[in-house]
Amino acid sequence: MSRAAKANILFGVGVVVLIIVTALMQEVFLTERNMVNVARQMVTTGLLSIGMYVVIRSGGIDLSVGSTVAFAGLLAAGLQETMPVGAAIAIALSVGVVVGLINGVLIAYMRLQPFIVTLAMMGAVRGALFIYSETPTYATDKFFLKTLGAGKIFGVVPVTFAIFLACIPVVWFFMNHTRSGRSIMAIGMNPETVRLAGVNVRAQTTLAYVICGFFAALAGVLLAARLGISQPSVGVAYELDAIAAVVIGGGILGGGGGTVGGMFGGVIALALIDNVLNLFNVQSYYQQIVKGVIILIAVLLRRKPDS
Amino acid sequence: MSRAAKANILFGVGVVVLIIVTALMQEVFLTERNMVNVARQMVTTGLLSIGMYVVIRSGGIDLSVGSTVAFAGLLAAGLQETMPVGAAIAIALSVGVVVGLINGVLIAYMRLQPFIVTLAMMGAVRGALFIYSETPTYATDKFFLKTLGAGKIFGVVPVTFAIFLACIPVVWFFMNHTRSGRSIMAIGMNPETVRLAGVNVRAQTTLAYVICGFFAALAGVLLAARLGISQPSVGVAYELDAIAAVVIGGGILGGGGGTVGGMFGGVIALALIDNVLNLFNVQSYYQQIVKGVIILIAVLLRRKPDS
Amino acid sequence: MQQISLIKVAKSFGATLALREASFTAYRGEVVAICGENGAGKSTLMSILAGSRMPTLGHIEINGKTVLITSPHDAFDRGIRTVYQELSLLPDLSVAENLFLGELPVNGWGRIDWATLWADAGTEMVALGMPEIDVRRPAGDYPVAVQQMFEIAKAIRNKPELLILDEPTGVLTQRETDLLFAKIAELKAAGTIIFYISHRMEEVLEISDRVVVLKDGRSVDEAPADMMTHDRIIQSMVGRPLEKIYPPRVRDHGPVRMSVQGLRAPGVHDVSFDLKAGEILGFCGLVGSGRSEVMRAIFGADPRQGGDVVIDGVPLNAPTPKRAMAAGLGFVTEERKVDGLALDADVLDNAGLASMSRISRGPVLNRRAQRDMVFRQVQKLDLRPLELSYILRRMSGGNQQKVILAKWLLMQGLKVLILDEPTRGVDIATKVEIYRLIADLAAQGMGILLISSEMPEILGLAHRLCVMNSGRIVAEMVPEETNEHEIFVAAATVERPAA
Amino acid sequence: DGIKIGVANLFYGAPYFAGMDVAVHEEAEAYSNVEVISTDAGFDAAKMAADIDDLIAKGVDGLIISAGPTETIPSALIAIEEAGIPVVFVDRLWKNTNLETPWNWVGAENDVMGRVIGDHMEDHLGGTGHILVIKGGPADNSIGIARTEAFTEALSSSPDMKITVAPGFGGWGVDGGYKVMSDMLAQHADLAGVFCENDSMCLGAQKAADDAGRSGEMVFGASDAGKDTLREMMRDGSNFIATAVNDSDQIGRTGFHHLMGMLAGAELPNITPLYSGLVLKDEAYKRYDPNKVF
Ligand SMILES: Nc1ncnc2c1ncn2[C@@H]1O[C@H](COP(=O)(O)OP(=O)(O)OP(=O)(O)O)[C@@H](O)[C@H]1O
Ligand SMILES: Nc1ncnc2c1ncn2[C@@H]1O[C@H](COP(=O)(O)OP(=O)(O)OP(=O)(O)O)[C@@H](O)[C@H]1O
Ligand SMILES: [Mg+2]
Ligand SMILES: [Mg+2]
Repeated sequence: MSRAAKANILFGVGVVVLIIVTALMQEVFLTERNMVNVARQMVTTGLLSIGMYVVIRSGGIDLSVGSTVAFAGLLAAGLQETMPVGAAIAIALSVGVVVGLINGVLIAYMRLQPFIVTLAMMGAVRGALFIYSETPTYATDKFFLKTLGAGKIFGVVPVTFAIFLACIPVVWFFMNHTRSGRSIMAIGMNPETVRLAGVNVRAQTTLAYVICGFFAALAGVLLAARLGISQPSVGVAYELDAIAAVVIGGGILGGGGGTVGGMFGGVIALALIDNVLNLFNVQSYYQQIVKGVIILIAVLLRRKPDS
Repeated sequence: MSRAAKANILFGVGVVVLIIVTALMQEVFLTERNMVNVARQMVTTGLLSIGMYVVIRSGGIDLSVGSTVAFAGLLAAGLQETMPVGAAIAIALSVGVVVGLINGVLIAYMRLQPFIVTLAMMGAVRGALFIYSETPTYATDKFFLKTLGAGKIFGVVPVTFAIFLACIPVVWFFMNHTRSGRSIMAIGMNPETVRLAGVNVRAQTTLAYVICGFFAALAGVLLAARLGISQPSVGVAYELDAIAAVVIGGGILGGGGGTVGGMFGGVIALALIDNVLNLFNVQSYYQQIVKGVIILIAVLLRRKPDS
Repeated sequence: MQQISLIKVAKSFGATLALREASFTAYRGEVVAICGENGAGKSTLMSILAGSRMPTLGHIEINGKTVLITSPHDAFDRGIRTVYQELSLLPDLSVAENLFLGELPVNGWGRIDWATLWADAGTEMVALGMPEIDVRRPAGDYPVAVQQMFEIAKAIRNKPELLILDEPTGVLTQRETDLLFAKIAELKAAGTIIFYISHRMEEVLEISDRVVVLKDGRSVDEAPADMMTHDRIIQSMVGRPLEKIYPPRVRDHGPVRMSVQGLRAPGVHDVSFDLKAGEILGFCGLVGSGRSEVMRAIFGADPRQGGDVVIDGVPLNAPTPKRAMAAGLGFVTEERKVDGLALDADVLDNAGLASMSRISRGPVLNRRAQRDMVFRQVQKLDLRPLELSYILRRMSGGNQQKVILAKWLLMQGLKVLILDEPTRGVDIATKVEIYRLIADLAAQGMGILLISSEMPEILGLAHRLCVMNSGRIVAEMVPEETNEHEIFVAAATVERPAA
Repeated sequence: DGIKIGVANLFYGAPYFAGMDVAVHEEAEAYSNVEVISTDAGFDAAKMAADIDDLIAKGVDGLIISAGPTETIPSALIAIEEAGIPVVFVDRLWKNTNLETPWNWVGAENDVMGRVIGDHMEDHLGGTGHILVIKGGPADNSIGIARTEAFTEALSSSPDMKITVAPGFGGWGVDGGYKVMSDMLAQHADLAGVFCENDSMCLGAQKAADDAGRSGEMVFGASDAGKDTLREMMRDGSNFIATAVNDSDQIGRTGFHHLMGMLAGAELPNITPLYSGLVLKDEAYKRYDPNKVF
C-alpha cells in the first residue's frame, strides 16, 4: 500500500473518530437537521475546492475565486429579475469562465506567476462587481432561486449538496480518465516534459483555470440561491478555505500530489470542524486556534517521509 | 546587461514617468506634505515586504504577517501602560520572533508546506490576540509611542520611515554579504544541493521565518505608534500587499529571483499607485481594477523570456 | 585516512531493499571502482558514506574505528567529498559560489570576502586545467559537461581524504575526461581514497586499482584491477556472460525518410542531411558543438530560424513538439531530470505520456489499455522494479532512462526517433538491450538520429556519422572506415572564418 | 431544564460588536438557568447563515442576531420561522422581516445620528466651510449610507458648505481612516470639518491631521460614542467636537431583556429604537465608562 493511501486511511480514521466522539457527546450531532446543515455548509467550499484542486494539480493557484463567487451570485440574482432564470444562470456561469480564461491566458500564455495574476484578478473582479451593483441587488420573495437553494431531494438531501456531490465523480473522471486531465496532472509535475511529449501545455493550463472559474461561479450561483440574497461583499477569503481543503486532502501547492477523494475528505473535514466546534460551544477566538491546530495535524499526517 | 537588470531599469523608468505625469497634472503631488504622506504610508507594507522578501527567497511564503502586525501592536500599546516602553516593545517584537520560530520549525523541521502552515498560523494568531485583548482597544494620551509614530527627523523625515529606510541596507547586506543570507538564497533555488553542501538547511530556513516574524512585529509596533491606538482587527490581508511588492520587484514565489532593490521599488510603486489614484480622485472600485492592471503590467515587464 | 571499511551495510526504503549486504575495504591512495547494474545500490551506498542517508544495518569503520556519519556536514568534516550522479549545481549562482557553497570565505566581521572567493575559485579552475572559465558568471551559462567539471572542482577543492565519484564521466567528453583522470592521478598520489562508479568498462579498467561488483545490493565480487577482465565484471554484475555488445550492422536502407536542408537556429548554422529508412545516423562532436541544438530545432523544442525539414515527403515547418510528433518524430532528450521526466509521477504516467491518443476515444482515455500497453513495453526493457505505480524519483538513474525510452517507443506512427545520449547512466547489460532495440527499430524501417559522447558506442552502432563543429556539420564518415582519432580531429579543429 | 439563547454575530472582532455580545452574556449571568451560546461568522454572511442553522439545530429557545452590515439573509429567516422561535435583531434590522414568530428590533437610528452631527457641524462652522466625508465601506453598506445621506441632507440648507466624499474607503478602522485622511490632507488645503461614518475612522483621521500639523484647522464628528472617542473628546483642546449615541452595550442588554420577555409571552412592538442623540464635547464625561468594552 502506498504511503499516500496510508495517509488517506489514517485521515479517514481521524474523521470517523471525530464523528463518533462528537455523536456520543452531543446528541444533536447526528440528527437529520444537523446533518442537513453540515451538508449544506460544505457546498460552497466544496465547489471551490473542486476547481482549486484542478488548478493546484496543474501547479498553480487561484486566489480570485472568492470574488468570482460574489460576482456570479450577484449576476444570477440581479439578472433573473429581468430575464429567464436559465439565461441569468448561464450568464453568471460564463462570467466565471471568462475570469478563468483571463487568468489562464495571463498565466499560460504570458507566463506570469499564478499567485500574482489571480491576486490582481481578485481585486479587479471585486471592483468590477461593485461597479456593476451600483444599487446592490437584493433578493425578492419571488426569488425563484429559493427553490433551488432551499429545495430538497426526497425531502432530505439539499439540492445544492446534491449538485456538489454530482460534480465530484465528474471531476474525478476528468482528471483520471481523460487525456486533458492526465495532461494537467503531468503539467503540475514537469511542464517541459509534457510540452515535449506533444501536449499543448498552454491550452491545458488555461483549461484548468477556466474549470476553476466555472466552479467558482457555480458556487456563487448556489450560494445566492441558498441565502436567498446576493451581496457584493460575500466570498472574501473563501479561496483560503478551498486551498486548505485541497492541501488537507493531500494536495501539494506547486503540483504533484493529492487525489479527488482526498480533496473531498478535506472538504468534509473542514465542514465538520466548524460544525463540531459550534456544537461544543467553543468560543469564536478559540475556534480559530483549534482550527489552525487541526489543519496542521491533518497535514502532519501526510507529510513527506524522511529520506 | 542582464535581463533582470534591464527589467529593473524599465520598471524604474515606468515609476519615474508615473511621477512626472502626476506631478504635472496634480500640483499637490510633489509638495513636502504629500511626499511625507507617501513615505509614511509605505512603512507598514515596506517592513512586511522586507521580511517577506527573505522568506520568498528561501522558497517559502508567510501569510501570518498580518496577524502578527495586529498582535505586536496590541502588545506594545497594551504593555507600555504597565511597564517601561522599552520592555513593552521588546516583548512585542519577541512575539513576532516566536511566531516566526513556530512557522519555521513546522516548515523546516516538520517539512509542512509553508502556505498551509502560515495560513493556520494566521488564524491562530488572530484568535490568540483577540483572547489577549479582552478589552480590545488601547490608546492613552501619554502613549509615548505617539512620539515615535509622529516624530520627524530634521523636522521632515518621519521617524517610522527612517526606521524602514535603515532596515533596507541591513537586509541587503544580510542577504548578499553573509553566509547565512547566501544560504537562504541558495535554499530557495535548490534546498537539496545546499544540504549536500553541508549547510544546516533547516536552521537557515527557520531563520528566514524568524526574520519575517520580527519585521512583521516591528511593523505592528510602528503602526500602533503611528495611529496612537491599536486595534485587534488591524492588519487583515496585509500579507497580500507585501507579497505583491516582492513579486513586482522581481521576486519569484518558490524562490530563485528578486533583489532587495527590486523589492524596495515594488514597495514604492505600490505606495505611489495608491496615492496617485487618490489624488486623481479615482473612485475606490475603479482603484481596485486599475491597481490590478498596474500590478499585472509591472510583472509583465519582468516575465521570463520566451524559451 | 588510512583505510575505510564498509561492514555489512544495508539500507531499505520502506519495502525496497536498496542495499542488502555490502562489505569491502579501501586503502590510502587507492582507486576503487564500483560496478553494478542499474539499481544495484551503488548510489545508495555512496550516499551513506556521504552522510546524506543513514544505513539501516551495518556500519562503517575509518582507520579501524567505527564511525557514524550523521549528515553531509559531518562527512565534510571527515574529509569525505562527493560528486553525485545527478547534477546538483545552482545554475543562477556564480561558478565561484557554487564551488564554495556552505564555506564562503568571510572576513573578521562575517562579511563575505568576495575578492578572496573570486581568486580562490579561479585558482581551482586553473588547477583543474580550465583557466578559461569566468568564475563570476552564473554556472548555468556553461554547457552540462563544463558544469560537471564545476561539481568535480567543488568536491576536490579541499584535497579530500575520500572522494566519491558517482558516474562523473556520464556527461563529459574526451577533453574533460582527460582532465579528470589527470586530477585523479594527482589526488591518488597525495593519498586520497577514491570510489569510482561508472558503467563504462574501458574507463573502469583504465583508472582503478581494484574493482568491487555489487549485485542486488550485495558486494559479490572483488579483485585487483589487473586481475579483472571485462568479461569477469560483466559475469559478476549480470550473472551471465554477454555475447556480443553491438548487434550486426544491416545496411538495408529504404528511401529517404527525413530530409533536413539549411537548418538554422541559435548555435546551429546551415545544417543539412538526409536520413534513410532503416538508417542509424550518428552525430559526433565536442561539447557545445550544437548537436543537441540541431535536434531540438528539428523537433520544435526550440524555435527555428530557418531551413526545411521534410518527413516522408511532408514538410514540417513552424514546428511544435505536437506537430513534430504528428509527423512521426520522437525525441529522447539529453537531460532527463530537466525535461525528460516528471520525477514525482509514476512509471505509468511517465511512460504513457506520449501515446495517450492511441488508446483514447475522443477525449476519454482507456486507462486499462494504457496500463497493459505500458506494462508490455517496460517489461521488454527489463525495468526494475517492474511496477507501474513506482515513483520515478525513487528509481535508479538507469531505470529512469528506460522509462523515457518506453515513452517514445510507445508513440503512435513513429517514423524517426531522435536519441540524445540514450544510454547515459545505463548499465552494460541494459545498454546491450538498448543497442539491439535500436538496431531492430532501424531494421523495421525507422530512421534513427543518434547522439552519443561514447565513441565506441557510436562507432559500433551507426551506419553513417556526421561530425559537428561549432554548429556545422564538418565531416561525414562511415564508421568502419574511420577511428576515434580521425573523428576527434574533425570535431576539434578550429575553423577559420571564411574570407 | 433551562433556557438556551443563541447570539449569532456577523463579526466579533470589532469592539462595537464584541461589546454587544459581552453585554448579553453579562445580563444572562443573573439568571441561573439561562445559557447563552455565541457564534462568530468572521464577517461572512454565508457563515452567519450556517451559524444560525447550527444554533437552531442545537435547540436554542430564542435568537439574538447581530448582523453588522448584512441587509438580510432570507434563508436564515425561513429557518427561524420553521423553528418557530422568537428573535431579536440588534443594531441591524433585516429587510423582509414579516415573520410569523415574535420578533423585535433594538438599535440606534442611523439617519438620526447623521442628521444631528450634520446640524451641529453646520452650527459650529457657521454654515460655511469645506467638509470631508470618509465612508466605511462599499455599496452594500446601508448603515453608512444612511448616516452619510442624513448628514449631507442636514448640511444642504447651507449653500456655502462644500462636501467632498473621499474616493477611498476607510474600512471602519483607525488604520483605514488614517490612510484615507493622509491622502485627502495632501490634496485639500481648506478642510474645515470631517465627518466619518464611524468613530474609529475619525480617530485615525484626526491622528493624521495631527501628524500633518493641521489638527487646529478643522473639527471632527462621527457616530457611535465609543469609549475611545469619548476619552478623546474629554481631552483638553480636542477638536473632536461631536459624536452620536450608538450604545452597543445598552443595545445588547435591552435586546436580551426583550428576548426574555418574548419567551415569557410578553408582547412588544417590533421596532424599538434607542436614543441616538448627540454627544458634545462638554458632555462626553457623562457617558464615559472605562469598564465598557466599547
Ligand atoms: N529514495 C528512494 N526511495 C525508494 N527507493 C529508492 C530510493 N533511492 C533508491 N531506491 C531504490 O534503491 C535501489 C538502488 O538504487 P541506486 O540508486 O543505489 O542504484 P544504482 O546502483 O546507483 O543504479 P544506477 O546505476 O542506475 O545509478 C533501486 O531499486 C532504487 O529504486
Ligand atoms: N565554453 C562555453 N561557455 C559557454 N557556453 C558554451 C560553451 N560551449 C558551448 N556553449 C553553449 O552550449 C550550447 C551547446 O551545448 P550542448 O551541450 O547542447 O552541445 P552539444 O553539441 O549538444 O553537446 P552535448 O552532446 O554534450 O550536449 C551552445 O548554445 C553554446 O553557446
Ligand atoms: Mg546510481
Ligand atoms: Mg547536447
